[in-house]
Amino acid sequence: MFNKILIANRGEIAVRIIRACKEMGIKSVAVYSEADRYALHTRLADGAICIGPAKATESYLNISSLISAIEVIDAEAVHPGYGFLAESHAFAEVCEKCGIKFIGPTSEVMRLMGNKIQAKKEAEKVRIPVLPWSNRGLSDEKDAIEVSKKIGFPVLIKAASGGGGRGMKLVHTQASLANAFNMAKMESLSAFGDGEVFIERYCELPRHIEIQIVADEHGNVIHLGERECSIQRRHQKIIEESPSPVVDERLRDRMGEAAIKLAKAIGYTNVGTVEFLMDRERNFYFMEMNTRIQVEHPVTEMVTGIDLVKEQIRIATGERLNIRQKDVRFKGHCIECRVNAEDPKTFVPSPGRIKELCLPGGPGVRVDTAIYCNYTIPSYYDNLIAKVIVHADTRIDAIHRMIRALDEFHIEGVKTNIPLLVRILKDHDFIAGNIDIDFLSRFS
Amino acid sequence: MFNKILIANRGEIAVRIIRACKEMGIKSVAVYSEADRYALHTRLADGAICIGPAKATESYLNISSLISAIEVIDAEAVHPGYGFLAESHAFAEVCEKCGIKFIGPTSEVMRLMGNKIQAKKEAEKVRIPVLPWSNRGLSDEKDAIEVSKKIGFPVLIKAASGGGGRGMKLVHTQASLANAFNMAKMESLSAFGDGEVFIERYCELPRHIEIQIVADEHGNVIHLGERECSIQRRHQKIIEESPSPVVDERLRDRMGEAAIKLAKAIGYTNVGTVEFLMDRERNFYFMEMNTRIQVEHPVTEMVTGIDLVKEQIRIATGERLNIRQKDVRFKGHCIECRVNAEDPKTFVPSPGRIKELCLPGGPGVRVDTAIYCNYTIPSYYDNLIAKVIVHADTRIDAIHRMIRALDEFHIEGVKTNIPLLVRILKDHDFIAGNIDIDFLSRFS
Amino acid sequence: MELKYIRSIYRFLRDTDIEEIEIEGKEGRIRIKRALSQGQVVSAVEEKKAVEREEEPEQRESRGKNIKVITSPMVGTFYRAPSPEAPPFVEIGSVVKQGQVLCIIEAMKIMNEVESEYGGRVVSILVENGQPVEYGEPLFHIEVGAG
Amino acid sequence: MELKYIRSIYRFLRDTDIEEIEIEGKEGRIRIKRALSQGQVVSAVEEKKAVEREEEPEQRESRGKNIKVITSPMVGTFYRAPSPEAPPFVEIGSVVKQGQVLCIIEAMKIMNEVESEYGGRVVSILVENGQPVEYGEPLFHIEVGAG
Repeated sequence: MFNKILIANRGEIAVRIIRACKEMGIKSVAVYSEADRYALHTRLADGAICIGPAKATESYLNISSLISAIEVIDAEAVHPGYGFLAESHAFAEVCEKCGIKFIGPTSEVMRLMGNKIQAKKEAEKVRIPVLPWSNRGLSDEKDAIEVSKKIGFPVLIKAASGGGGRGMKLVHTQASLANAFNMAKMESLSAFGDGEVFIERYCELPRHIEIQIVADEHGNVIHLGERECSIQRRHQKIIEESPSPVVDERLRDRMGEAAIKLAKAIGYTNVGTVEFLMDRERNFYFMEMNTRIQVEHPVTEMVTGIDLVKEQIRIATGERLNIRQKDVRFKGHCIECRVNAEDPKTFVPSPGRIKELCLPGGPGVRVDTAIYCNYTIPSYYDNLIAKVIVHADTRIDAIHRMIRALDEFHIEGVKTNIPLLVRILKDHDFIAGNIDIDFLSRFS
Repeated sequence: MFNKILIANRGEIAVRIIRACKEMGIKSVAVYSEADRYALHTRLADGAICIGPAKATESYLNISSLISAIEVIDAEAVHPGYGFLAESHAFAEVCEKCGIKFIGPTSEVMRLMGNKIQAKKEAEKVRIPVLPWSNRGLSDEKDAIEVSKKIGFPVLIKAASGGGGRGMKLVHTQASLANAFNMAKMESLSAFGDGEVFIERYCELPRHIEIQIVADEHGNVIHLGERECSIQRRHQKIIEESPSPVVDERLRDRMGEAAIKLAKAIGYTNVGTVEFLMDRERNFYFMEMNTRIQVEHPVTEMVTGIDLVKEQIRIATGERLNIRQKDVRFKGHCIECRVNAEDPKTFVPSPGRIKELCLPGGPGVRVDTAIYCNYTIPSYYDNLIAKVIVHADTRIDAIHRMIRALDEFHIEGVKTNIPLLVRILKDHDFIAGNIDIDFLSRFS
Repeated sequence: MELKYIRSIYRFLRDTDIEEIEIEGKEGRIRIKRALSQGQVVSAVEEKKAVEREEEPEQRESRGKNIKVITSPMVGTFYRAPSPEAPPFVEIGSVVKQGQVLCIIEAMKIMNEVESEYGGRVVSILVENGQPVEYGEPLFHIEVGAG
Repeated sequence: MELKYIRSIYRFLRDTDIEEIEIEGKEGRIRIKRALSQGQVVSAVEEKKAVEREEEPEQRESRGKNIKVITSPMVGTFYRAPSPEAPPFVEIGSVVKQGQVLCIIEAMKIMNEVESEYGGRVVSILVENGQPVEYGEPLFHIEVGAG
């Protein structure tokens, strides 16, 4: 087991990792920017080291600062969390070269899955369904028009290095294709430093359903079921749950097997998520793979009883999985709501000092957060301030419990999206499980 | 189902009951004394009504105030919580007469079990083991000496209406018996208005192990396993856990069956706890029955997945149990620590304003509390300020998780017993499960 | 500015609850900020409640004149008359003696008479007939000595 | 404004609960802010850290004279000399020019020279040779213009 781990992140996920380390008897060292001197992760870790100024590019995204910090504090491993450098194969590669264990898959696998075109090709190789697509990166408009005609409109233009909806364009007619194609290329180049795009068929009103996998370094891979993450705002998930209202045991097995097949084919190690789109006929199509812990990982932890962050650390030390697929049990229903510091109507971020705080508690409620009363939320980073996670026997019980928990969540000094979350939870379609990724854009 | 419930209590248990009501769609009305105007239970309930001044005898213990409150707010039922009037058969009887549903057993059963002599007799009737005892209340010293000789020293003198160790005396020799007997009678009279005492054999270094039972109003009774509550200070439990390190499935079944037998014999309804002493050979002896929800009920909730407060309410509406004994599953290990506002060395209560507060969170941690940052803990009531409850796969994992959680519990403005709790959790004997009710008195 | 002067200001401050003071000189400007009791550093919710419950205009006004508040000694139902047919014990403007019955609070089917602690004139009745009242809830304002 | 005057004000403040003071002079303006018990909105942890990290005596003192602090531009290991055998770049009392190398911070096997932003005299060296430093950590005090 590791003696000391550096946590290359901040906020609730850094706190989450510190908690796992403490319970495992591993020393944790936090890194912080000058803006995070009084942040909870800085306070809770066994040690903390300032790595740069507030701006993320000069601190949490600064690879040489992080490596240097790891070296001076003499940590054996680094946990990247999610966001920041969590999917940077460059960072993982530097760690590998410096003899630091990066808690995640290899840099090679990260590079492969980081490119959506490569990832789709890998999925096709093992016959996982994908939406009809261009099968390659597209160089010019003509090429794009030819391909789109074959696929059939509407089509979606996507960035090869994409994520978070940037560089993505929906095109309904041939007339608007050329324009959209060039815009997507430009956006993609400026966002990811890579202008490569591809085209795939647009799926109407799909659900976003993902499979959690866990793979050790000895070739054992299991899946921990699905998470339904269709409630999104501009490609940012805000409510996640497990099980999905539309996935039964058989479908779960099929999706899980597909995810495992892909993971095995590419030599995946550590935890990861295979994302699928699902159409109204419950056909699922591989979308991409996230090579890190997800924001919504607690949803899976609550229904399976498996601590994913501890699994990550154990796997990284070379341990074998001690759970077999047939031992995985799914119990009850779990929902997670992401509480953001933002105006619930305009979605303008709302950083500032928290003057009053009362977090929800009691049975079946878990809160993962890095805020506290009198803490000032800095304006430099993400506006996720807390994840409220509830577990109950059934989906409707979980919904009632979540409404109760959000009702208790009392915060003064910053605005949050809690009123929006509560309205969604009370919505007739949401309660009936009639959701898709455009649910929120229709929601008034 | 009830439309509206009045909660005749304060603090964390009132909050706990409000949470259950909210999740069940029942309106909850809090009562508060003038000292509790800004208390969390007052804030969280759907309604709140002031019932008197700070002093408990004039507010939370004032039966006519409570009944009047129930009448004016038009509640159908009252939940007494624990403490205050929770075991007052007089209050339950007034409720019955006024047509208010008291959420608990009948006043008759409460009266019966409230008298330790009667309770022991009931247990003997159904052949549940009890320690050798006087078999009746004792009138004078001579009587006491005769009985003690038969039982054999050391003996314990106990109050018939006792609780919390008051009126209890340990006597090693005949010489000191008369004196102790008279003191016990006096103490007992002043504490409970009833001077009746009895004598039983003293059990050396026993464990306190109790069985949770759930009984509907149609004669169905199940048990939900045991709680080990041996870590006590002056008969006040401070750490509880389930399962007990010494109770295996067979012993659990036997103890559970004994508890069910007693409950059925006396016509018990709603949730209740049968307390046993266990000697070093793992023989168990009936001690008494608590006719209410216990402080430590979350321990059972976490290992069984059953919400005891919701069960209480459902049973009170006349519903049948929807769980059968064979469906009860025990999963993992749960520990509860009671965090008290007191000096960890002198145990002097430490009320006051909470200036800084950061409660533990994350996976497997539940906090039941009524405190918040900037809240002033009044000096009139109990000094229990939070229950930290953790669940994990094994006992040792639960201990590590609890240490981690208490380490995160940051509070400024009042002193707490957290340092003592952490020392106990790290104690070699505690970790080995070598505990008994005198553990803490030996602990330096 | 002499230290002596600052010292003298501070000596004055020490025995007060003044948290912040600004002085400007030449007879212009002064700003004093007091730290009021801990109860006032309370949450917005508390403040809101405090406003709702305690800062009612009638009460605030009552501080000016010699006006006393009669509060409910118990939880119950407020009745202005001994029976539905009978006239109310008092009306606004009634002059009452100390010990005179002002109303009835019914609790557990028992009628509890509430007597005036003061002699004076009833200037306001704060609760409607037949309404529930909580412990300590203001019922009447009496202008002491008036009438 | 003479240091002596500031010192006297500071000595006076030390024994009070004054948290903030503003003085303007020519007999105008004074502002005093006291730290009353519940006014301590800052967490104890923050205060502790603030004391530990920022209120070091050297630094506090440095405010009086024209003393500047050189901080570490990166995380790494602090070296006073270019190699173990070589003499240190500077010692206490050394007079340095702007742009002169003061030390090396090793990060990822790369030796990064830290240059003085000021000309003056080295009055203190705050880190031991070979010790890890974090971003922004004070390394040297330079008395500007001195020497």
